[in-house]
Amino acid sequence: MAFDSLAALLAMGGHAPYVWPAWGVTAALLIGSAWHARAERRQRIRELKRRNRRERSAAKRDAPGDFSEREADDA
Amino acid sequence: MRVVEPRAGLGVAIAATVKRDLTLMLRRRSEVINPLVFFALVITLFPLGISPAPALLAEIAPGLLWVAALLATQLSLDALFRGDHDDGSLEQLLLAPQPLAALVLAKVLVHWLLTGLPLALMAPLLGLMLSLPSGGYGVLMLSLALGSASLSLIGAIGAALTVGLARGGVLLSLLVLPLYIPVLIFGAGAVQVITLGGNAAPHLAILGALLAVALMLAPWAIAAALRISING
Amino acid sequence: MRVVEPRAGLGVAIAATVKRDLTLMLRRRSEVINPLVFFALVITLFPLGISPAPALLAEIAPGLLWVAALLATQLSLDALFRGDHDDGSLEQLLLAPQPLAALVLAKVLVHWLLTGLPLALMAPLLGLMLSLPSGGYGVLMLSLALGSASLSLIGAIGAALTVGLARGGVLLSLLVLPLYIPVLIFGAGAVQVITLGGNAAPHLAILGALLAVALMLAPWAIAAALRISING
Amino acid sequence: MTFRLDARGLACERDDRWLFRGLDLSVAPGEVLRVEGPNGSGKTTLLKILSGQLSDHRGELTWGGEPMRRVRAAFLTNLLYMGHAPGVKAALTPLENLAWYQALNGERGSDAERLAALDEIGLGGFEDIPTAQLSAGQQRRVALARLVLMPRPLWVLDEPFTAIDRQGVDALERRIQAHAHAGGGVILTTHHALSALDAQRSVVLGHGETVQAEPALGSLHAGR
Amino acid sequence: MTFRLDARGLACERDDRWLFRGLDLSVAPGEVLRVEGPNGSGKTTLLKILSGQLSDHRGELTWGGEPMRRVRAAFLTNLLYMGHAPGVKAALTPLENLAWYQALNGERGSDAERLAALDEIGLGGFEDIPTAQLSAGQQRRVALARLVLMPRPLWVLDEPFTAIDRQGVDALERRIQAHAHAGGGVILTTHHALSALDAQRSVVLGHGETVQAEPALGSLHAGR
Amino acid sequence: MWAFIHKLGSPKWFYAIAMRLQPWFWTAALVLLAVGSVWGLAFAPADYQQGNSFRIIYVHVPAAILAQSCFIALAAAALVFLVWKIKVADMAAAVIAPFGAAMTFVALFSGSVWGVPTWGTWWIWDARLTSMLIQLFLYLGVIALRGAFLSRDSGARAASVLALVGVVNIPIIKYSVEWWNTLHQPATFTLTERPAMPPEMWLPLLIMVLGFYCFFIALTLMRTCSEILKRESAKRWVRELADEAPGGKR
Ligand code: HEM
Ligand SMILES: Nc1ncnc2c1ncn2[C@@H]1O[C@H](COP(=O)(O)OP(=O)(O)OP(=O)(O)O)[C@@H](O)[C@H]1O
Ligand SMILES: Nc1ncnc2c1ncn2[C@@H]1O[C@H](COP(=O)(O)OP(=O)(O)OP(=O)(O)O)[C@@H](O)[C@H]1O
Ligand SMILES: [Mg+2]
Ligand SMILES: [Mg+2]
Repeated sequence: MAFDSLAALLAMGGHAPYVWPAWGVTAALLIGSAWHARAERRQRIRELKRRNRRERSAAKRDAPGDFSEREADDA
Repeated sequence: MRVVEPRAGLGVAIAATVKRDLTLMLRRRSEVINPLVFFALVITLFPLGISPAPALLAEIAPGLLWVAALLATQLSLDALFRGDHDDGSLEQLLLAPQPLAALVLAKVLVHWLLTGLPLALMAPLLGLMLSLPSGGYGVLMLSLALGSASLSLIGAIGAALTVGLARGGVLLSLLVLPLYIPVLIFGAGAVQVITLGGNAAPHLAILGALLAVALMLAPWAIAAALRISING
Repeated sequence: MRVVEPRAGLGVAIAATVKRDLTLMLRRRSEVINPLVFFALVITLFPLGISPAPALLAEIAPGLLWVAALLATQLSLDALFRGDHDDGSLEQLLLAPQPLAALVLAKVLVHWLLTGLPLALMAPLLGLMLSLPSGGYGVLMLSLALGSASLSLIGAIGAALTVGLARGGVLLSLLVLPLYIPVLIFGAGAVQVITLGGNAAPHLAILGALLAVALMLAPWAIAAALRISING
Repeated sequence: MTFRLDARGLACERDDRWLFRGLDLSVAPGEVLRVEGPNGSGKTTLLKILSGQLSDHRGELTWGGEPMRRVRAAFLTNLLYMGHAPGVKAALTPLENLAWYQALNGERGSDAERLAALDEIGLGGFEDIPTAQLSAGQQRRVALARLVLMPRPLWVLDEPFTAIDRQGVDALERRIQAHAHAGGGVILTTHHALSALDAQRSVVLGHGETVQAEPALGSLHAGR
Repeated sequence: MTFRLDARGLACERDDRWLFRGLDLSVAPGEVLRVEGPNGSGKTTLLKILSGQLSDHRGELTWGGEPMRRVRAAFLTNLLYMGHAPGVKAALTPLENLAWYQALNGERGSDAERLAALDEIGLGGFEDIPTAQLSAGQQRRVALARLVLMPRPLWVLDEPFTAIDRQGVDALERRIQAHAHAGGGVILTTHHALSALDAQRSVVLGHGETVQAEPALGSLHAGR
Repeated sequence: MWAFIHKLGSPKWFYAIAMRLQPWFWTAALVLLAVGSVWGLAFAPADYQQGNSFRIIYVHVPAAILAQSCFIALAAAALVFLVWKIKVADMAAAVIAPFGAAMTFVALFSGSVWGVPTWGTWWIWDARLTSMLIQLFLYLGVIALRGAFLSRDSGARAASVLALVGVVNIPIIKYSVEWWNTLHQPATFTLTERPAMPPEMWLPLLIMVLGFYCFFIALTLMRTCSEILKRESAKRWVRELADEAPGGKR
């Protein structure tokens, strides 16, 4: 440990106004992008589920059968 | 079918025009940041072309910042009416039963909100990079905010005059830059005075007066210019 | 009806394209003068915004001249393919049986002939106004002539990429200005070195090398960019 | 009060050649006036003059008997003009485009209203797609939706059938017919052979100096 | 050697909707193929794919039996494409416009030749006026003059009759017919009812997923 | 090898592999960043000259290195997309560009904050700083160009061309900027001349750099998968997958 106390750590030997903003912005951007990626993924899944539900009910209404015949070329 | 009487609705028309232009600009978010990036880029070019020495840069910083902001505003103006002209909606704007000057003012307002104001807010950062002496930052922002409104108004006249021409871009600069000179002199002057320790209030007052004049006269000039451009 | 065999005729096609673009530009003579006037106006703005002191101006003159010339070239580039795109002749150019890169090179050549070259020829006059030390004038012209050819080539890539977009103007600057920086540094450097009594030959040699690289790579990039723009 | 657009002694010159000269015409409620003539005969020019967009012409225009210059605002409130360019913003959706047009007219309107208009013009389901991504004919339909949405007595339509498919043309003809029956007035140009639209009057513009007028089914109003 | 354009299994998707799928078609000498369908059904898209301008599609194109990618230059030498935009420079005169088109093809041509073509397309006397000052229909005629001037076997025409007056339409139909009789091939779209043009085959594009093909007068070549 | 690349190019395969790899990278990133941060902030000794402001190095240098790597990755993805038309490469490019821009920004920001205690100024026109700034502009250009097209396919290809042109230019820019700076005056400050660091200073730095890389890879994999879900939403495998996927219930 290079510091005696938590207070000393926070003070950074007088360089707190430089060290903490630099670390803070970095952390904020990293955490922000990770959080955004997670939210984006959930959003995608949610959209897909909603779409599946919608097309199933539409298919039920129109004619029996599965959704989508547009799987022409998977993979 | 009976004749329709002119109805008031000017407020609705202005609000809708503001909303439409905001939507259009924000839908392509890049449209909004582009002038800002251009501003930053031009400011970057100067140290590269001139010299990276901080003392020299500090001396010429107010002028460089103002010239760059002016060019950024001016370039973004070319698009103000061009899109509307090309797809025929300018024709429809002119055929609207509302006073054209008011509608046009709404368009200019949106332009300033999304160009001049952000430029003013961003200028301190670039001032920092040019080692602008501290103390000048507030005046820099204020002068740019006031000045860029005049620039938008004056520039819109030029944009209106050149909208019918295939390649307005450079011609527009030509028409408009001379009119920008008073704004430039008092705007850059204000920043210079304050960094030298003087009082910038008179300069700012003149900038305000220029804006008031522009606000009164420019909308009519813009409307007239549009009528002329469409006529050809 | 029999199938037509591809015929040579590349020379004819290039010559005709050069002739067509020259005619188009010269028919609107203002198109040719506009970049020049923009150049002059920007150079005039600096003394107004910065300071009229000759010693200061002389020091920053090479950088200012080069930055202004660069901006003038760049602004005129937006129109390079836009007209052709809007009226559908770009589509036809792409469907021509000749290699697109060659036709495109012809268009860039015309652009340089009517923008870069005149700018280089006019620069000494403005240098005079900025009290550029004598001795720098030859190198100023030479560096601008060489450099602006690279600028036209690099800028054309950006112009081709943005031609399908409604408001290319400012986006084009964002794409292209960062790529201009090497040319700016060596161009302005050449003039600066010579005014400080040094030898500008290495700088000019590098400008030449940059031009050679641009000549080799840019036409393909431009052609590819056009294909993409037309596609969407 | 009903409307009435009159033109007296209209003349317009291009390249030292008269497109038309001494042209008199009028449009009153219930009338459909078709401007005919081969390419380059001056139809677009005439429509622009009649809608007050061009001023380099001779002759007099009146609206409800009063000179156009004095009643311009009133005239514009009653006019719906559609030119060669559809006046539709490519980056906005059809709904947004229509909202702006209504607002220009001082109305707020409602999305339901606009949706109904789009449905009627055959764009149901496309109301939320940026117009740039619609086909040539669909883009023009967005502009045509104004005919449904905005109640203006006088329509001036320059080639309204451009790029519209066959059913669309029929529907549009019927719409124009209905507008006239309801007491509206229409001036239009088109190179299409019209089927559903009967009883229209015509002005025929010729090449060069001559201006002939021939009644199609109505009475002769335009001539030298 | 004669030409032959084949497309096999063409499919194109827009906004998660198939414009067409599994489309097979071919054009050989003497054939006129008309692409039909309502607004937004994908006619322009199909024409751009067939002329090699769009690449975001499935399926295979061949020219004279060889894959398009390999014989692109040869194909372009044989193609004359006219899109929605006429491709005419407004600041140049009709003569200058045509001269450039010939040169793009590697030919020098002569003014006499170009004048004759303009005369034939109904623009005699306008050859020296900047195209910007011509009417909508006249501007399109400048582009159409290429049909007369440049001997290319395969024509791809997207709404060639737009803005053209009635005589013009007739003349153009006859020209297309003659081209086919002389052994050329034509692919075209139009919403006009054609009179002079007989024996054409059709591809009908429908809304959404279905692709039907119906023979108009010739034999059935296109279909799923 | 070839076959493998092509398989990887198919969205379905890429998705499967990426989703399998992803948790490992996230874990590695989390551990490395946590260890590196604590070590760097609290345990590494202070610099004898700069004192504790030196601790900025542990975010500054990883961000600077990653910012440059991202551009190379971006250009590589662009090349793969343009030449082999592999869509997954473009989806990766679309998510790499914003992250690269963010890292460039972090490097610039932490560097200029660091400059105040060490150099007494926020910014100087030093060669390395300047070329970093220009790199930020190049990133912004690629992002803006992609966004400016209405059609996704055209935007993708245009951005790819620009990324390639940019990567050709980056060495030229670096070289010219260095030339330019030495031309006028000797650099007042240098980044490179510093006494050799003791291991307890550079070890946490190494850990942080690795942590940043793992984070970058994990993020790119995850966001590319989301992009696949968006662009391939019509495919059956995507829909079946959505039915099975946990979460997103709201
Ligand atoms: C805005 C300002 C700054 C920018 C843009 C910047 C940029 C960079 C870049 C691009 C690197 C190279 C990373 C690599 O590829 O190895 C770097 C490394 C480094 N920077 Fe900075 N820097 C800035 C300010 C500073 C300051 C103020 C200091 C401290 C005095 C500093 C210290 C270092 C150190 C120690 C390294 C690693 C050693 C090396 O690779 O040379 N930087 N910086
Ligand atoms: N650039 C584009 N981006 C996305 N979708 C597009 C684009 N252009 C066209 N579309 C879509 O493709 C469909 C077909 O368009 P296309 O222009 O091929 O139709 P068309 O048959 O030529 O119609 P028209 O008769 O109106 O000319 C349209 O419904 C439109 O929604
Ligand atoms: N801007 C202009 N400047 C000079 N002359 C023009 C201009 N626009 C049109 N003209 C001339 O006016 C004549 C009439 O043009 P106009 O556009 O009115 O024809 P039109 O009847 O609408 O033809 P079309 O059926 O082709 O649309 C044309 O022959 C043209 O030469
Ligand atoms: Mg017309
Ligand atoms: Mg079409």
